[in-house]
Amino acid sequence: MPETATSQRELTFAQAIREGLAEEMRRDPRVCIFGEDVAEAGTPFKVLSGLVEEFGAERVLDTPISEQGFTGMGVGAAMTGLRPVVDIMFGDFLTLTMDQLVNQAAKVHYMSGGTWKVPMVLRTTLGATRRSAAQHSQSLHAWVCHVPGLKVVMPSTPYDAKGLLKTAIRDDNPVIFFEDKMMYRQKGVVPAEEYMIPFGVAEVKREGEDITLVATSSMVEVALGAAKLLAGAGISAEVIDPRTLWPLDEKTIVNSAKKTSRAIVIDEGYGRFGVTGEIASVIAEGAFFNMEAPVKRMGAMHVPIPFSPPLEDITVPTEQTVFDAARKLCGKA
Amino acid sequence: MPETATSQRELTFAQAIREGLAEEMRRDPRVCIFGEDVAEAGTPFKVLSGLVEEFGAERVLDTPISEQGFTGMGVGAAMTGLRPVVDIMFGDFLTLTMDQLVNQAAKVHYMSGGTWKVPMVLRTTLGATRRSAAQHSQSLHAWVCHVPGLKVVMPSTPYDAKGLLKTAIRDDNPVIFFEDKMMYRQKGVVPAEEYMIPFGVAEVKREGEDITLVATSSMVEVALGAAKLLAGAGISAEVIDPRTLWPLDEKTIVNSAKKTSRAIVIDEGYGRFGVTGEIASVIAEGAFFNMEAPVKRMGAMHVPIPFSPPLEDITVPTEQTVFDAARKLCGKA
Amino acid sequence: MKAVEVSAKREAAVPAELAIRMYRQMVRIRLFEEQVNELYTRALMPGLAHLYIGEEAVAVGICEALKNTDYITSTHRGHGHCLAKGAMPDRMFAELLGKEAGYCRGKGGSMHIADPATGNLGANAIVGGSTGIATGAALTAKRLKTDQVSVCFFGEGALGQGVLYEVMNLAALFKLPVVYVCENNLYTEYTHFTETTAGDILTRGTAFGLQVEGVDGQDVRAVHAAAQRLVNRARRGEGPALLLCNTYRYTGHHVGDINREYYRSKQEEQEWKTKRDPIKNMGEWLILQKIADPAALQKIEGEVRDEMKAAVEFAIAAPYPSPEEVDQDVYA
Amino acid sequence: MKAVEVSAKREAAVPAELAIRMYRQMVRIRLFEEQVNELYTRALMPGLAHLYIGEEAVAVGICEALKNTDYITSTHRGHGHCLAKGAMPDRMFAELLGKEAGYCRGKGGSMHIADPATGNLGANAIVGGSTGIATGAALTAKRLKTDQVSVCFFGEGALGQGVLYEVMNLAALFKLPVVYVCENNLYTEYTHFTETTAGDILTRGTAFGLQVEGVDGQDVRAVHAAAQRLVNRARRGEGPALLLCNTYRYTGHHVGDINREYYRSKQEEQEWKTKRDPIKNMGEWLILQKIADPAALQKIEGEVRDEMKAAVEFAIAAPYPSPEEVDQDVYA
Ligand SMILES: Cc1ncc(C[n+]2csc(CCOP(=O)(O)OP(=O)(O)O)c2C)c(N)n1
Ligand SMILES: Cc1ncc(C[n+]2csc(CCOP(=O)(O)OP(=O)(O)O)c2C)c(N)n1
Ligand SMILES: [Mg+2]
Ligand SMILES: [Mg+2]
Repeated sequence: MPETATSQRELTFAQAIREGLAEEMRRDPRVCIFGEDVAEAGTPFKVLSGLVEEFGAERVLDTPISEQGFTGMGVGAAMTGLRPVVDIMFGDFLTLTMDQLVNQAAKVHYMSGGTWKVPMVLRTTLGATRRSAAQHSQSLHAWVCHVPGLKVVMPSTPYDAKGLLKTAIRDDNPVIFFEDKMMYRQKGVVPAEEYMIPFGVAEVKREGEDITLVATSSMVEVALGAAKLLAGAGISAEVIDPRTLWPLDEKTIVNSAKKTSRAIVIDEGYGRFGVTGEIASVIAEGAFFNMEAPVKRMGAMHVPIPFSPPLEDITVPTEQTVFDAARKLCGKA
Repeated sequence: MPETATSQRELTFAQAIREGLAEEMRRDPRVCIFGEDVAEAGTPFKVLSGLVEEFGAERVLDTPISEQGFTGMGVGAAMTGLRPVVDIMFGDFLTLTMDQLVNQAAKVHYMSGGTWKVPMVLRTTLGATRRSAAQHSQSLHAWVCHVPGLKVVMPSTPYDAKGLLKTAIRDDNPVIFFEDKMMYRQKGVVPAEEYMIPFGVAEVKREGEDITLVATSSMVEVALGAAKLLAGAGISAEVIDPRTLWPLDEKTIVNSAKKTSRAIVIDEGYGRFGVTGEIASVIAEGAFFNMEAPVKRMGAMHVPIPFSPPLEDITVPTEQTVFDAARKLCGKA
Repeated sequence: MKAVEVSAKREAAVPAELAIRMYRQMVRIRLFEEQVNELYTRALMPGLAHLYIGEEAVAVGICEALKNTDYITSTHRGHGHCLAKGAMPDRMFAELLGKEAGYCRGKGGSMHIADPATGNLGANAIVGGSTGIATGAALTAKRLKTDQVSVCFFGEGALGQGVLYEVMNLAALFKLPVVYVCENNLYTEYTHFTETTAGDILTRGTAFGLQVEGVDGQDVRAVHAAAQRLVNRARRGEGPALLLCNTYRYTGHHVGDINREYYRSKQEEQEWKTKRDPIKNMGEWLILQKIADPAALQKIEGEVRDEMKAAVEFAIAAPYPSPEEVDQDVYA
Repeated sequence: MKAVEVSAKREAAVPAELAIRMYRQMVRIRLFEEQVNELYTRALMPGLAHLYIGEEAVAVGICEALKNTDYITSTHRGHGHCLAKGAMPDRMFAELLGKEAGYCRGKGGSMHIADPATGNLGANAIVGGSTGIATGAALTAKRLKTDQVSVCFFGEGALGQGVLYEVMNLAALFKLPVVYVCENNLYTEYTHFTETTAGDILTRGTAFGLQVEGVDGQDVRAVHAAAQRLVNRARRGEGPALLLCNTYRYTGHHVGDINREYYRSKQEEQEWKTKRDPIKNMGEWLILQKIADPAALQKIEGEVRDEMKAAVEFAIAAPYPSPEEVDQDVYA
């Protein structure tokens, strides 16, 4: 990966993650990685290519296909002095790790009266439209957001991915880090100088006056695209990326809604009983007296993700559907 | 169990469930039960006592402590002609069944283009304040509500438990049935005559004018208690029990909010990224122009459930906290 | 990990008709998969696919020991199992292209083909994800006394999934008519199975009370004979079994896995292809046994080519499902 | 399921001091648990508790083979493990009563006692839930070359949890210093283990590449000798092991499980209590070996009684945590 020091340097999302990991592994010998095909193969998405060559098989461990087992191993390793970064290839496989994450990792610190800690990061993916069908396309981050004791990170750019991952690795709590698998090849500016991004600080991606678009991970690009279209239609949209869902920067979100008086929450997880309901409620409560229209929620359609391309494409919010919803909300449709 | 035919007959919550199961097992030889200690022991909560004696070990199967395995077995059995009722002792162990529920049971029908069906019921528990600590006190129903392909049932009385369970067993889809473990000994009227309760139909437990209390499962009693206190304070509260969270009777909930212009959503699951956010959003959107105050959400405190009684008791909404919140919302605090 | 035992003994000759049918079925699978690769390289197929080329003898040898009413569960590498159990290539190709004529109306794709008519409970994209389903199908067969047997196909990678041992234990306790078929093609994606599998595979079956047998997965007659022993045993109510088939995938983990030198050598691939090809070896055996002459085999291959060509054309021409279908069949 | 083998050979005499300490430790566990039952019947303890009475030799024999810095993970039936590893009764009772002076400030309770000072990674209320944690601790020990060994206690019911086999496989592949200790007390709640366990327990370890050994769990010297063999082997870097200890719980699954006839006979309980009591037998051995006379053993029991009485009184008098603590320590 290119290490030339120019702050205008561009890296792909995958390269940014790899660089963040590499920097932390150089800094702290306790940081190690394990998961399926993470070593020589560098994962099927090639996110970790080169790390085993630099850090050796002692710190980059290929595991059997045992998500529950090696996630549990991560919890124990984290409690006793390592700082494991566990790789779960597809977010759909979180189903297999829930006991270790929820009944173990999330509760160890509290149940032990604050004596044991679990400084573990679990990296996994989300996102549809890859033609991978129902068991390889889900965005299940709402589940872990629901559970006290876990932190949840949702980067939307190479810059954020690197800065948030370094923060996650140094955090003393279990952190679930979601990467949009469709974003790995996207490029963005990533300075060579070291930097970190704190949790719980949303980013205003674009300022606006008429409507607030709160978008996460894969949906941030969609929201920015919709904002451009809206500008053309004379609607000024403010786009906010919470970047971490827990902790959640309610203040920035609510203040924006107070200013614009209209809001849409866009998240690639299922629309019901998940992230959009939470953020919409935070807005509806925090900006109640300012809102001129109900908060609109846009998530994945309430169906298992279909394989057939023309069907799959309509299960996820797009620039166009967000644009249409925003115009309607602003009474300009 | 008492079978004397008098429609004023009272049964406990546990007896009502057992009777519903027994009736369905008599009616349909394909219905069978499996889980841990479900046979001779009749489960630790004694919910199933007597069933193995009537229906035999062929239809009431004791399993090893293999939640993932026997839930998967349930999916396959349901696809091929049985109608299994899978028993998961504590809702906290859903963590072990998520892959079978979410990646298999919920998706089989859709992924197979509508050719295979999964008529399976999974019964499990929820609820805290039993002094069982963090791994035996969670209410994780929001997770399954988030997943298309599953139906989610939350009975709050012996009458509803029996009627909804019979409907669940006859449903051709995977149904997750949550029982409040603190409610098993509570009595209620259950007519001896057969009856069923349709999914997606909320019940107005008490009519009121000033505020709507939407409560689920264990929280319905709490809401009714709070409503009594509120009446004493001159506030007329309407209490609504959705009974099933998916399908969700949005109409009844929204219409009540439109009428009262104020609402509190009370659910024993964690308050963030779960049920309260969904229902509050449904109300905020559906009754937007009627609401005089933001919808208030009350759920379990965002902490692992502590063992220590004085701590555990303050993690869950109570009559008093709901009463106080309602008065505040009505500007009478 | 010590090398797994393999029943070395060559199997007795099988009836001519069956032998020919098994040969044809293997050829059908191979040529089907060649078309799939073609569709991928021509960018006509959405997503990826995991080819069964090289492993044909396993699916065919086992499914020929099953009745149409018997059940199978399959994997992400499932085209061979589907065909061997009786699925039609045209509807399979249609599914791979996401067309309405597909077995799942295009909603499932390559990794989720299911077909009640042939007892196919479905391919599964979760490694080990179908082991519970296969076990449950066996429970139904036993409870309803339908005389059916259930076969659970899985790659050796699924040996890493704990649920496999949970259901093996359940099957043994309840004496269920299920045969777990481990297709050890030596690799889980890009890692050799010895790096992910400690102890001994067959002993894992024994430890949970299963009848176990290992067989050369490139010898369709050996696979078939072993399958018959274990399937019939299960049908007689004598309980579940684990059948280990040692085999090899000729191509990449999926159609996009082109450069494989970093995890296995070209020479290893060559040796399997030249010395242990299940179709070539079966063909030579048929000729040796005078069951067929080269021309007859040529003829079979020609017929199959035409069949696959027509099936692909059907699929390419077939329409996509209409958008309204997107939220249909979420609930029964 | 065929009966598990047990190393019949009686173990050589252990040093007098160690023998006495093991005797005392067993007595401490028993009298601790009797106090717990007392607290329950006097309605002074919130919730339930799972008593270790009858199984004392397992925890003591194994923990006496460990260093203070070695790790253990425990279960819902964990009081014996905690005490054997060095926890203090007063803070344990305080935890059982939900008091601030408890090991977990009252937040964990009976099923979650943890204590970094004695290497106790925590009891666990999820059957099999701590197997990953114990394995991870062994990974740390190996990676950081700390020379520590990790012991994972679990009841035979955890043999039903697939995760156990996932981590055994991982431990064998990475040659981790972990010993999995299966406490087979014959029952999982209210079901005999033969109804839930097919095949053979020790073979399950062998199948995943572990060193295995079975031992009479009522003979503390036998348990200790076996533990030393396997713990030292692990410490030498020779890999993980499975130790099966055959034992019995004298009382109910939990303190509320009074009427047990429907799942086991009073006679069975009597036989274990009279013929195979680990404390009684060890006491007789000590006298036979002239290591101690009856008076000395009486003295030990008396001292322990006083210790437990004082510890309970401390716990009863101790204050609850203040309400503000409820949302502290959710995050580090
Ligand atoms: C639970 C789960 N973990 C990981 C994956 C990703 N994955 C798909 S195929 C595969 C390798 C499977 O190897 P094997 O079982 O031997 O089957 P083969 O591909 O060799 O036929 C992996 C790891 C998955 N689909 N499911
Ligand atoms: C995953 C899980 N399933 C079920 C339970 C409920 N449960 C608690 S203890 C127990 C029996 C455990 O038996 P065993 O492992 O033999 O331990 P023992 O009680 O005999 O010491 C069960 C089923 C649980 N705690 N966790
Ligand atoms: Mg393989
Ligand atoms: Mg036991």
